[in-house]
Amino acid sequence: MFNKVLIANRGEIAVRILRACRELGMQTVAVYSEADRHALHVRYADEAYLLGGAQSRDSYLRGDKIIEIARKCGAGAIHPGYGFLAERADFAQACQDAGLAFIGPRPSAIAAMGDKAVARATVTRAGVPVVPGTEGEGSLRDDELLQLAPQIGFPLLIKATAGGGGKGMREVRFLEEMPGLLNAARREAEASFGDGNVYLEKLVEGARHIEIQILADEHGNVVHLGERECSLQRRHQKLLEESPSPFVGENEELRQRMGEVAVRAAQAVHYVNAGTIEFLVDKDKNFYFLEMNTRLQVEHPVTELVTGLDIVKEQIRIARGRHLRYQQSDVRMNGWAIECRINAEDPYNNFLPSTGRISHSILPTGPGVRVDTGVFPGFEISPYYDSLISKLIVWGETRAEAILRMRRALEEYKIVGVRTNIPFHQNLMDSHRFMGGQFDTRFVEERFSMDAPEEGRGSRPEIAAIFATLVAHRETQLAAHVIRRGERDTSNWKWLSRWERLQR
Amino acid sequence: MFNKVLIANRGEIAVRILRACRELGMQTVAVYSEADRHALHVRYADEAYLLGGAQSRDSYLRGDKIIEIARKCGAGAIHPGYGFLAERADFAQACQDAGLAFIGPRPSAIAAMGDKAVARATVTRAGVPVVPGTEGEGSLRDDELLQLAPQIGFPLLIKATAGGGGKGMREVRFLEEMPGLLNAARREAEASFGDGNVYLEKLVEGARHIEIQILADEHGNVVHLGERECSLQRRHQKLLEESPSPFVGENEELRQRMGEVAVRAAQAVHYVNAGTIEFLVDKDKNFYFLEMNTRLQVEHPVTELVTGLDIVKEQIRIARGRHLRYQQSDVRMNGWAIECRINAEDPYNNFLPSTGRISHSILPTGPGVRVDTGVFPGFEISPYYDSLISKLIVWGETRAEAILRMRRALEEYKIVGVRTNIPFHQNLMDSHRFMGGQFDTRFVEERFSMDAPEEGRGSRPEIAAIFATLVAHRETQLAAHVIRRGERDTSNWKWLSRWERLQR
Amino acid sequence: MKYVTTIGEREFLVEIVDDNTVIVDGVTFLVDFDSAGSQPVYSMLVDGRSYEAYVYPAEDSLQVLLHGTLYTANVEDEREKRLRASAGSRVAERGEYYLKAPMPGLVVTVPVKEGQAVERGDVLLILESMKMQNELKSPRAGKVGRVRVKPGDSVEQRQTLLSVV
Amino acid sequence: MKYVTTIGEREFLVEIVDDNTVIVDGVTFLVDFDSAGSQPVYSMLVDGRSYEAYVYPAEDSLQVLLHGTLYTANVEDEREKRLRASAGSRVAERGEYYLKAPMPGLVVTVPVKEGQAVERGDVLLILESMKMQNELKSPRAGKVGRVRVKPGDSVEQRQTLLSVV
Repeated sequence: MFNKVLIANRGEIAVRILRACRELGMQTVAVYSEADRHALHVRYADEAYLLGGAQSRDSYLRGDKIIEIARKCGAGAIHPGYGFLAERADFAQACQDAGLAFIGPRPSAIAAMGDKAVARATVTRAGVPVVPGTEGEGSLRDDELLQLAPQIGFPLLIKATAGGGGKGMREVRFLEEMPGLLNAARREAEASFGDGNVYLEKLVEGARHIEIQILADEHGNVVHLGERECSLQRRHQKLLEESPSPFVGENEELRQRMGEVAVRAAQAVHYVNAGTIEFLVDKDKNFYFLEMNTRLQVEHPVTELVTGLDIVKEQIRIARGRHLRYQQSDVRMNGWAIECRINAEDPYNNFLPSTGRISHSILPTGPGVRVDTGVFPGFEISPYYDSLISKLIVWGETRAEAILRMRRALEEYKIVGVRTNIPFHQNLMDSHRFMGGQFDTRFVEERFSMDAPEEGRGSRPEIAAIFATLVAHRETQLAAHVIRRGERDTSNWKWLSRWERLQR
Repeated sequence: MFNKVLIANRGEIAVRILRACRELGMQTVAVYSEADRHALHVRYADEAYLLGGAQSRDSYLRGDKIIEIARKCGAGAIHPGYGFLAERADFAQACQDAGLAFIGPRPSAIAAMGDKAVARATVTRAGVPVVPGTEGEGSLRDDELLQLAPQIGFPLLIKATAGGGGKGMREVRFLEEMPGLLNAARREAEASFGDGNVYLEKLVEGARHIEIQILADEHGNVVHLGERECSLQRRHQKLLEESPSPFVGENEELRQRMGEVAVRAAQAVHYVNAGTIEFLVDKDKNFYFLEMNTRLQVEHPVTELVTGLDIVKEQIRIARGRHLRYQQSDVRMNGWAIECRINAEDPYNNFLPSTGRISHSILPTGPGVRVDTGVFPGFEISPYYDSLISKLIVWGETRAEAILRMRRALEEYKIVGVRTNIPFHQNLMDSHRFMGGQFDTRFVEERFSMDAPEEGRGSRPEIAAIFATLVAHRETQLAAHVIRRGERDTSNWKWLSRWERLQR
Repeated sequence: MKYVTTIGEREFLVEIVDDNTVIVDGVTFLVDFDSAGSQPVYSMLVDGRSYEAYVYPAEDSLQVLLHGTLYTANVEDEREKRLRASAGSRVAERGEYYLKAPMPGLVVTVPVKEGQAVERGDVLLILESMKMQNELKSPRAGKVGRVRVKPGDSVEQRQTLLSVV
Repeated sequence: MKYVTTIGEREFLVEIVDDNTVIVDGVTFLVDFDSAGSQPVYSMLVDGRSYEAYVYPAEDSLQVLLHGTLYTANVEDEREKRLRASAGSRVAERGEYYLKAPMPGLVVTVPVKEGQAVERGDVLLILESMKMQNELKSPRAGKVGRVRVKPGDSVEQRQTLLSVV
């Protein structure tokens, strides 16, 4: 039985997993790239080993090196987190071959679900409904895909076979733009997952993205932990998740039906460990299997807060061969949880990523607030990895309480050094459609704007004018002061004190 | 019905109350002293008004000014927090006279319970057992107290009649030292509460300090929210609290019996709002009423984490005249919570308070961790107020999980700029007696040492030696570098760059 | 000291009387203004109301991020304002616009050519950074000037990529 | 560079070979040492093990706070150590001890008088700060020298209060 775990990841999820290991009394091993020497996961781990250069392909994607380190330092298990090597069946297999426990599903399940086309075929056989798309072989050539596209119908989606998280995904409105978009999607998929294969899928309009978390042990027990609402996305990147879904709401029958279908999908590939079945749900509450994420999800905390379970600890227990501690009837959802993904990107400038050193930060704290992060004041947000700075998660007795709590937490959260999407979330929390639970996967892109706050939000231009004028006034005064001294070289204050000494 | 609340306090508790108000959609008003212009409670409130100088008597104890501000700005209620004016019946009365809701009990209940001697007499009549002490009139003179002391027996405690939190408390071992200690206790009581009256109480040896949280509405409903274990104290200051108590543990019958007695004590004074009944519990599980705190306690969060209730929100609902939303049978304790009080004091130097500017901080975050704090990087810890920087609170499914989680949270928590008692808590978490739940109110002072870590804790002198040597080496190198240049005036780096420019 | 501060269509006449007094359009406010621990975060009490904002310097303006709303403010002192007024209308959107890399990254595509006419909002360049493909758009209509980079180039933050004339 | 570093009763011979190599008592360690964002917090990897510590300068020593344990370390370079050894035994606890205020506060009592003999641990002065009465104790036996403050005095941090000869 393993007692030392290597975490093959970085950022907030590496810290999250480290904490779970530590709280189970396990030794922890971090791996890091040259850009991450000062990252929290390196600082918090018991051991830390350098993988290589900042680029993922030189570090966090180097499965061979990671396995070598695990063997050398005596780690008995590897937790892959999400992204990087998390859904690579070959890596899971290599771990197994090296005698290391892979904290995740068996390689065969990753392979079956990882190839989205195979996944769809498999779950269809198990009686799970799927969205129309290019089933069968996953590695179709561009000419084949272009031929199949009109049969599926437009609009459709190009999706990365190995992918997830919106990477390598493109929306196609008509055939003519498809070759260029195929190119772009394959390039992004290659860069993100080392696999440029893509497939096509019908775009269900007005759809909601709702997913079911499942846990499965090695002894054939599978439970689901209810749903997560993930419809708030931009460019197919999730921005905000909640549990329960306001769309499922009090409809316990729908929740259980989706849960049962999810369990069936997991069983179809003899799934073990934590996983997520993503569904598209249309206005009439028909739901379609979208894909299975055979790993821990970014948004797992919302499920933790409403079920009271620690999913990462459950993952480790399962990997140690334990039986699930819960039957389906023991799983109860209590209250409401919302997660905002805080990204280093500027919502006022086309959501462009923002890099730089975090010079100052005030975290929201207090009752019902959880922050999962890998950054701290002094940490450099580099362009090498994704822009997720932290996850701000709140719990409330009701959805209304959770929203009010999220509002105050967002207002409290201060990050200086990079621009963040906190104002985006603040606007979202004030949006009447969000409050009413009236949104689909296109809401953010098509019906939400940062420029026109809805009525009811206090617009305060005169206060902003005072702020701006006082800041400008201060700078003018300071500049005038310095120019009067006739000196601008070297630091002003240093120079002034030196100048004053000379006058004595 | 009020919709704007003035918070007559500072620090973490002012922030805590502000958050509750904001999450209930209420307007918030902060008051502050000249030392607190940049405090979080001023920054987070909707409105903020200056009270006066840094000394409490010029600011946070100025009930008259606070009421005037509340009237002027249209606040309908005042929340007093803990300390300062929280247990002053005259202040509660003045609020009432000014037409302001006082978020706390009625003045009569504060008066009855606030004078510890009257309190003891009252609860005795209600059939609640009390510790032997000077009952009846609270304002005895020194000569009277000296006369009564031998009847109670030594060791005994001098306690402030108006007090709480260990302020104005002294332990007396024999009669001869009593006059001096009376003097000191009265002086401290006067400084802390503006009231120098004291009383005597038998010191129950080997006792545990266990308290029951109650909630009472204006309609006669009273529920208790289980117990808190508060035996870990130093100089009668609580340092760590947990809920449930490991001493009560699985003994549901004892818990319910203490709860019922607490409810009876509250009913004896027609108590309304949140309050706490403190008990001393001896080895044989006999329990004695110690005092009632007629206010929110510092340690209320541990009860919140195990019951899922938000005590401050309940206080506000009660003050708005609502019925309690829960009956006794609805209150369930789930899991285990521990709170460590993080104080600005040096555990390696006689716990002396430490003042200074917090230049850097990393908060522990992630699952099951809550931090309640009023400080942030850039904030100055001044000598004017108490040394509580923050409360670190964790929840776990079991006590063992909570301890492991607290350990990792303490290790993660970094505060630069002042010394803190974090190492004290780390040592406590590693102590076998703490882990085994084997401690009483004297444990910290008599059987715990920072100097002799228990076996099992990894002592790492060679690692410490490498750290020290590398830091010393760096400094030597830097100093040598500068001296070689023959210049020490002005900033080294500024100077060097200037020097280099001149050489070109 | 008197300033004219413009936010959107609105002009505010702001007079700074002393450290604690500001007159806005004839109304006097009691203010207490200070950096809140770390620039660019500022705390301000205005007649008792507590506000906190980020104030970022931008080209020729200040961006004020207040309670989740971004205001772009132009602050001019009264004298400047009068000078400018006498010199004619507001400065036209003229001159060359230089598209600079907002972050380090890899040039993926340059979908425009030198001399090509572009509209406001047209994509000028796609830059890969933080595992995302980021579209850099033209802030105004014009003609593409010199293109200084090509697909595959690594670029530094603030490096000039191309211009719009 | 060779140093002799003393912690409690133990002496470590620490040789700093280069930025990544340290030899302690003849055993070579691969180290990666750096400030962790903010002094005095340092991060160090030693043969892959990750440590974090506060290193505070104190009088003639460094205090290393590592995993909840405080180590007081004396670092001398080898040459200094040899010089000191040839000069005789360790420096005796001699000379005047100045009691300085560890924080700003109010003097409550001075329970000792000038010339009075005191033992190690005796209370020299009670200082009120942060609503607590703090006892300042003598670090060693001796006689009380000049007392520079009296009850009721407000004192600044580091102000000298009295001395023990």
